[in-house]
Amino acid sequence: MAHQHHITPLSIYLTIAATLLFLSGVTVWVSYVDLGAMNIVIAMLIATTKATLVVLFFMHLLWDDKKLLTIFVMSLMFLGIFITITLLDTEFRGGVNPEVKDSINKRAAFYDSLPLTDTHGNPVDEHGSSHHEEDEDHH
Amino acid sequence: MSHDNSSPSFLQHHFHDVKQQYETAKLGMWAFILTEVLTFGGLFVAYVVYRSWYPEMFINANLLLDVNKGLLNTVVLITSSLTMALAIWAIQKKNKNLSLVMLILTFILAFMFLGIKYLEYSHKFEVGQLPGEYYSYMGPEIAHINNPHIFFSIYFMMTGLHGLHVAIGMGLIGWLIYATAKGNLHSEYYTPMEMIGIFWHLVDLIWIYLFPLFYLIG
Amino acid sequence: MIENQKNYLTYPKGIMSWLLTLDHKRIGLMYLFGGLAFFFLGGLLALGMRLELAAPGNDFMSNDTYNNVYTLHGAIMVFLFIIPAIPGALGNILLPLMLGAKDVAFPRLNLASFYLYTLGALFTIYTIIAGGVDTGWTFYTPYSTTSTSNVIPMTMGIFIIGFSSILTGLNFIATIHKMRIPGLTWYKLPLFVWALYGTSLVQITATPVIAITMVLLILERLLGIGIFDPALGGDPVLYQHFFWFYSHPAVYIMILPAFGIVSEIIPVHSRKKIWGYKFIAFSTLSIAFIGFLVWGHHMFTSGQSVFSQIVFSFITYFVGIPTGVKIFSWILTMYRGQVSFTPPMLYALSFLFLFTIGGLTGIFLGAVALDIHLHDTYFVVAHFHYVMQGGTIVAFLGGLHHWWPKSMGTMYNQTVANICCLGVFLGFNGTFFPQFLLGLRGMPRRYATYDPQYADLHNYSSFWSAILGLSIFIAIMNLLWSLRKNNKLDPGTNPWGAMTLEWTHTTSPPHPHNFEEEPVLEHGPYDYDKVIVEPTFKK
Amino acid sequence: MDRLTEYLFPKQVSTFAADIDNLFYFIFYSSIVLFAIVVFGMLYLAIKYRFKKGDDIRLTSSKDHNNILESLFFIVPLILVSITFVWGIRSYLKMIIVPDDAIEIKVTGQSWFWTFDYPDGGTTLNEFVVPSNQPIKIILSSKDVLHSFFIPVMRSKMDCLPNRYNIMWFEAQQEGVYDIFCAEYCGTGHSQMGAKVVVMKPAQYEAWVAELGSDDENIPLDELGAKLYTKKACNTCHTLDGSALVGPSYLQTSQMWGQERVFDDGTSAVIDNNYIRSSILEPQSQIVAGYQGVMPTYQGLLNDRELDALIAFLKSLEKDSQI
Repeated sequence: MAHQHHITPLSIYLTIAATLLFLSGVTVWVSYVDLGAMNIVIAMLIATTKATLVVLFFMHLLWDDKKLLTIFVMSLMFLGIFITITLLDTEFRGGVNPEVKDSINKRAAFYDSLPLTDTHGNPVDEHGSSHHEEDEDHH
Repeated sequence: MSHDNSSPSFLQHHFHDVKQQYETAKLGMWAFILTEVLTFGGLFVAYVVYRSWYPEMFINANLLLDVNKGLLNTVVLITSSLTMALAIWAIQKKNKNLSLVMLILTFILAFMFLGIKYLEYSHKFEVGQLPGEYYSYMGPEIAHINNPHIFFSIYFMMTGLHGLHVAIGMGLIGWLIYATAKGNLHSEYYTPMEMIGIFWHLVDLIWIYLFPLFYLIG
Repeated sequence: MIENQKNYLTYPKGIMSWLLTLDHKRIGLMYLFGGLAFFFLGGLLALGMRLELAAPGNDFMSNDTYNNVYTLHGAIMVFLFIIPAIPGALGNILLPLMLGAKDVAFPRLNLASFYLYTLGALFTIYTIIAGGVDTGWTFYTPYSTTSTSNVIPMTMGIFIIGFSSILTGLNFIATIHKMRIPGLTWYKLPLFVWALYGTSLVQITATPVIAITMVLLILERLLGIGIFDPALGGDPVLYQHFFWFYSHPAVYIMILPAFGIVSEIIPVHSRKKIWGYKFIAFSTLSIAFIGFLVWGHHMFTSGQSVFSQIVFSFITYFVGIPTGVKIFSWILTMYRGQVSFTPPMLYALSFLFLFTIGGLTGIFLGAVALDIHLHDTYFVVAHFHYVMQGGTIVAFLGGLHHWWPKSMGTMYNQTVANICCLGVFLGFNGTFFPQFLLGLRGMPRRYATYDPQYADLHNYSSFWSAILGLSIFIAIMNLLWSLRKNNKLDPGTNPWGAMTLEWTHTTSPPHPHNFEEEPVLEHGPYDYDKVIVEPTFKK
Repeated sequence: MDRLTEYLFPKQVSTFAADIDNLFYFIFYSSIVLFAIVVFGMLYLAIKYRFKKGDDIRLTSSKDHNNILESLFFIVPLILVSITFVWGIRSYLKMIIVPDDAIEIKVTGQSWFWTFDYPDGGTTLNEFVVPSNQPIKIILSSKDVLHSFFIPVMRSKMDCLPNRYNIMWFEAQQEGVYDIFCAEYCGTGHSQMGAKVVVMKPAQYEAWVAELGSDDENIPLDELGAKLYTKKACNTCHTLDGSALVGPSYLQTSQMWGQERVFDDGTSAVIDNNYIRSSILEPQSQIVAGYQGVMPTYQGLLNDRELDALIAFLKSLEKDSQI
């Protein structure tokens, strides 16, 4: 019976939660600053920092058997493999014959029969006035 | 290894001791977390591929989402992660009542999360921002963009699968409340609470990525 | 003696004690008989196909019927027989015994896994009754999103069986890590356990992806989500990435346990320490890992980027090398041993012959330029049958013959078993070798009718398939016939003189709790150079 | 070697066919050597060390490794697969880099026939006419599901995707008529989705292109119809002998001329010129009971005279069958 669990101090839980909330605020704020391609990188960096905190402290992996951390890292590695290798195809199409890169029809056919709507989803006619009718069934 | 003569009631017959049972459960749980990550992984791949193909479409469709509700849900979910962690901390400290309070709080927060999601969803259903062929929203800000229904397909699938996990988590937390109240879980044996806790933090973890990926595209 | 002996087959009694059992051996047996039933069904479908293909025209079935038959043959064999058969049946029965454990880590999960398998099987049966499904087991979009056949029930079934597979996998991983008896360190594990470990890793990492892919496919049909359907802006090649990210590693879910079985049979029946234990163990893991990086070689003509083609072709060859090392190790195991030509050994030798052909023909398909000619022809059909049937199923039959006395406590007629093994070997080569030639000459696969120039080879293939089918049928009937009354072996039987825990420390059939006392490890699994274990065989 | 090639492979017609066959032989002979080592090694060891009746069960050798042998297992296959890989990629690059002077022909797969659009505007169905000794660039696409355009004699194959193009090319070196197959499963008519590639001398090809679409003016209607019946791939789904394939047989329709035909929605119509015309141009509007409505529209693929010709041909069948 002599098997002791590590008990995380309360202060750690509270600090981590506060940091997570703070970082959530930061990520929203940063998204309104236009940094071009860096926006997504920063958003992902913040998300990954948050995720790391959750995994190490809330999910206790910092103190647990390192085997468990290995399993978790493995899941990320396989996900990484899946994403990377799929992108090797989708990003590099048309490298030799450019014709094969893009789709032929840019827009799915069902859009042709969709009426323009206002911001409430109600159909508008050419002059921009909305009809307040029941939503049409498009099928 | 000798068998414990006074083996506790929660020790299953095929284990030597409590330590072995605990470590086995934890290993199994993490293997399950791995499968969860890869289940969501498939959808992440779809997201990455389509976002890199149609960045314009993603940016324009993203503007139709409600950042405030998304942020509110982030706060709710992080708080519920904290209360879940505190429930375990409390039971480790032999404080059953505090643990119960924390579990109930977690349950309520989970319910709030789903409530906010419901408000978001019902608004989108009303205006026709639906997944796939059911998409019909052609408002002025999006009408010139090709195939926004793909964004909404991925959005609904990912948040829907995540919401399903929240709902399952609520069921499990409900069971924890019952088991703790009955005294089946206590400072000597709270493995189920720890396992469900790990599951619940995973739900939080996935939302941490979903939030910026859908609501905060530049 | 026999009457006093409690064993898992007879104790406890009653149908409910089977249906609600948490005993891994009983669950394994239920898996075995479920799997064999589907093997029979899939086999009948295969013979139906060969009958249709014996002559060029629509002589036996219409195009639509043929399309249903080949789809169901593929789906049943892959998802309902080969994937669950070895881990679910033999793995379940043997794993805890080999580890000296009383049960798997999570017995309830194990039962749940079996019932998920049953539920998935019911979906498949429903699909058959409702009129079949005609998309091929690969469900390529957009055919699968527009087909009017029962795509949704079948994919639903696969989704559910996927979860069964995941639960088995994570159960085995926890079992192997945590349920070993003291002293049974990683390098003292039987190689079958290593193989199951590799298999389980693949199961838990790859299977979630097929689950989500099937969900996406179902949603594509129901809602038109536009991820895979080109008419809605989706990309059919992306579907193929999703599908093969699972289905290529799934090939290793199917073949790794077969490697494990062969690694058990050869040392035991050669009474010789296995050659290169660590090589075999680690090549299992490296094959499992590399298997995740090569799925795109199923897509060399699909229109993926040239860069992908090159990368996938390159990595594909790295699967070949550890596999080659394994084959040489198995052969060298016999060096200075005492080789007995028992039925399991004959199956293992057939495996070596057939699997080597299967593996070598994979090299042809890995070369992009050559694959473009061979892709989607009968060359591919022959190749994967040499791997799946010549490899996995032959090894499975070998394993079944090897552990039959252990798990059932009876001995089959060994002469009949040897003749059947020969029949399987000849019938198999007769059926599938001509298909390599058909493929080289350009015969595409999935054809119900074909150009008369291919008639001779098809006819030949159909003729031998009858012999193959009959041999497997008699081999299994021979096993079942041994279960007749008054044919019990002495519980102490160890007919092959094996020295893994399941043979040396428990009865045949085993005790309901596996071991009456916790076993104490005395020697490694293949210490034929240190310990003599006399074969015992008494009625 | 040549006789073996003749036995194993279809003819080598394209410029890269010989190279690919040689790659095959390289792997083939290496494999045979490796396979022989495996099988003879296995049989030799199994028989030499067999357990004979009367032998004692004894402790056996503890030999379980040999570093030199094991490094050979790594190095030899590694060398072989490296050669294979490089060869495979080099040949592949030749197969996808299209020469600049290639003629562009659009190939469209549709359930279950092939349409070929030539650069000067002509179109053929299921008959792919190309000049010899001239690179042909093929732009592939599909109108419905996946198909795969496979010409065994050219050692070339590529999937046809809906809504996206794929490219392949070849240069034929020998005149003749060769098979084209669909290699990607596409439903009921998949095994009938064949076509022919006709390789002509360049001069002949020029004449053929010039004539394309203009040779039909002077022949009688029913003969033109008979020609169109195969040329436009009607024969993939409709027989002339009364047996049902994917669609109803022409003979049966011919015999029912002037009678009512029942459709799957319960309605019916009299079989006459107008009915036949609309069932070719709008096949989905009336589906004969007992069949699946899988026929594509021929709108734009047949002109008025050609439609009349097909009708005349169909009507003539009944007469012929009575003789």
